[in-house]
Amino acid sequence: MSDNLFQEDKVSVTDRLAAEALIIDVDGYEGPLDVLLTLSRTQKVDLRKISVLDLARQYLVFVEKAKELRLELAADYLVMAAWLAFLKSRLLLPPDPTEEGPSGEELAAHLAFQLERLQAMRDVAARLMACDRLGRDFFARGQGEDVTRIKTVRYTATLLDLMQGYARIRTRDDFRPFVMDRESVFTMEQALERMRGLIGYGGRWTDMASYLPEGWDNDPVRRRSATASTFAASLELVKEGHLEIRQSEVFAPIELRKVDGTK
Amino acid sequence: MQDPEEIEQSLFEAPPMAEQERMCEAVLFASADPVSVRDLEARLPHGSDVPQALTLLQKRYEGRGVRVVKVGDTWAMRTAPDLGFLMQKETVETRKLSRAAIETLAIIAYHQPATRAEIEEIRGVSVSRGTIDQLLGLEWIRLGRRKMTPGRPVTFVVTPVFLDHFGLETARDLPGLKELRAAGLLENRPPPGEAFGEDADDSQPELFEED
Amino acid sequence: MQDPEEIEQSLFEAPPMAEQERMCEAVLFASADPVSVRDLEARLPHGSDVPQALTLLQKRYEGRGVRVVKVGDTWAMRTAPDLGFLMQKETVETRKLSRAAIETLAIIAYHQPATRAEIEEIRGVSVSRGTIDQLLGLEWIRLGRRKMTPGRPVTFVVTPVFLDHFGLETARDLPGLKELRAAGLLENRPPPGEAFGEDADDSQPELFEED
Repeated sequence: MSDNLFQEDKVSVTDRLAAEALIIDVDGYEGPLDVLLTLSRTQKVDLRKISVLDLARQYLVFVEKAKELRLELAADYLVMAAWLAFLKSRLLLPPDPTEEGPSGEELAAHLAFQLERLQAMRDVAARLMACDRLGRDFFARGQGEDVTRIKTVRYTATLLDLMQGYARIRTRDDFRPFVMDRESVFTMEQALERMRGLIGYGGRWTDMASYLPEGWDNDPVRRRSATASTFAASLELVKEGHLEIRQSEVFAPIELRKVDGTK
Repeated sequence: MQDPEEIEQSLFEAPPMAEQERMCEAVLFASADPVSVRDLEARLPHGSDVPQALTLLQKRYEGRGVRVVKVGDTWAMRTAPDLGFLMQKETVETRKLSRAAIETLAIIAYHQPATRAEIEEIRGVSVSRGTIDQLLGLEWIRLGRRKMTPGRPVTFVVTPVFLDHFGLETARDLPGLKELRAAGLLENRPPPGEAFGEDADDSQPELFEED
Repeated sequence: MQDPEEIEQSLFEAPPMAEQERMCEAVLFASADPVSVRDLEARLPHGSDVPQALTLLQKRYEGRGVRVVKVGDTWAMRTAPDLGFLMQKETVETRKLSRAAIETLAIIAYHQPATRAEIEEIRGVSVSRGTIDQLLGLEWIRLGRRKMTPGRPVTFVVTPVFLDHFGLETARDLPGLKELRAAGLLENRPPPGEAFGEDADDSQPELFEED
């Protein structure tokens, strides 16, 4: 690896081997944290005493190797790689007192905590699944009671039925062909057409707001759209030499005037 | 009973009689059908004396709320006949609620108080009288306050019985559509860029957000 | 225990304790699902002391092939776990849960009430479609109270069906819970330097709330 970008890391053969072993089955991992946890096992120490710096290095080797092998890595693997590279630099460089934010040690400690917690949850999950379980290790009464005296029908439904039922109704309408809802959009073409018709009467400086179409000024959404398109249409008319436009100061009303003696 | 000495001596000794008895007890309890002696012998460790274990077990349950009875060539456990009256509630048949009823119930739960017209508008079909009656009968919904709109229509709300059945503390704990979608509970996804039922009205304004 | 003399004197006397005990026995025996104390009280004659009857009954079944167990607020009869090997015929093949589903279940059980964001934070991946769905379908989890944090996210908690399935009396009996808590691994520790929005304040006190 002469073109190794990470020259400062003397990447060990074991790291390479570990990374390659991991890469063979990228799909088998449930995300970057899972990969980190697996990598951390190669350090063979208590998770609380793990070297996060080593771990970051191992992970970066993993990502780099995966790229070399042109394996598809999900975006979150790359995000984690970027973050670990950042963490690594924080851990290696002396702390900069002017720099804001948590120290490298704090970040490393949190990562170690996350790994330890994930491992702990996996351990208890396994213990939970190994519990004596109904229908496997212990059993409920197997026989239906033979006394049939009163037969009442009890209707039942689960929460899942309820939520799925609701979702079903509320998403039924979502499958119409895709169209933009345009009722609240006043297009520039519409504005231009309207302005051309009105501009003949604009001999004096007039607030642009007065050119807005009727019924488009009370709803904020419609007002925005109409204002934007009317402004754009005005600029177009200025370019064509039909209009003059001015604004006395920032946020002041924009005023329009017809250009006399149209060419 | 076998001589304990003898049991000790055999290579695969049968468990003690008390243990055999509790084995029979567990099998009889868990089996869906009465169990034959031969079947018990096949399940229990080799060398077990099933008839004797059953006799002891039967004796142990004498006068209890449960009895060990012989049914033809098979054995079973039954509740004592004199306590049958306690079991009256036991014989309930459960049936799934119809789709119409579930949807109606869901709309009431999510939109309460909801009028019949509102339910019909959301479902897109009319709500049959029987559906409402069934939900009222189950005590999952009840009448709420009348709406202060023309005609003052009655409204429906869900009941504590409903919350209890569905394991909810309040109807507000039901996930909204966004959450349902996020949890993967929606069977379908809307086309990209398309607004979703509930959020349809606020997606456009977000494009031109007021500040 | 009530004095028998006293019982004799009252107008609608409750049956003797031994009789109450066998009544509880019969009802628990007949019912495959756990039965609540309230339900037992509704079935037994007025004036019965169900909790005491259950305690006596539980003692009576100690060491037998069948046990009387407490599941949350309910009671049930179950075969002794050490005899599971006899019951191959009764074993129901349950669909294998995926690793994601098992871990999600464990996180909900140990961190409950747990939001989706918390599950994702701990596992480091998003909760896949169908996982929550599957656990809800098994009725091992249900919706808890919404969190009093921005966005008021829905939460998940485990159910009595979960407790019954795993043979736990309460969620406090989860294996390894104490060790995890002592090691600080159930804390919601914010990433350093980040204002912890979602759940810094109230997650611990809510853990394993009594209902």
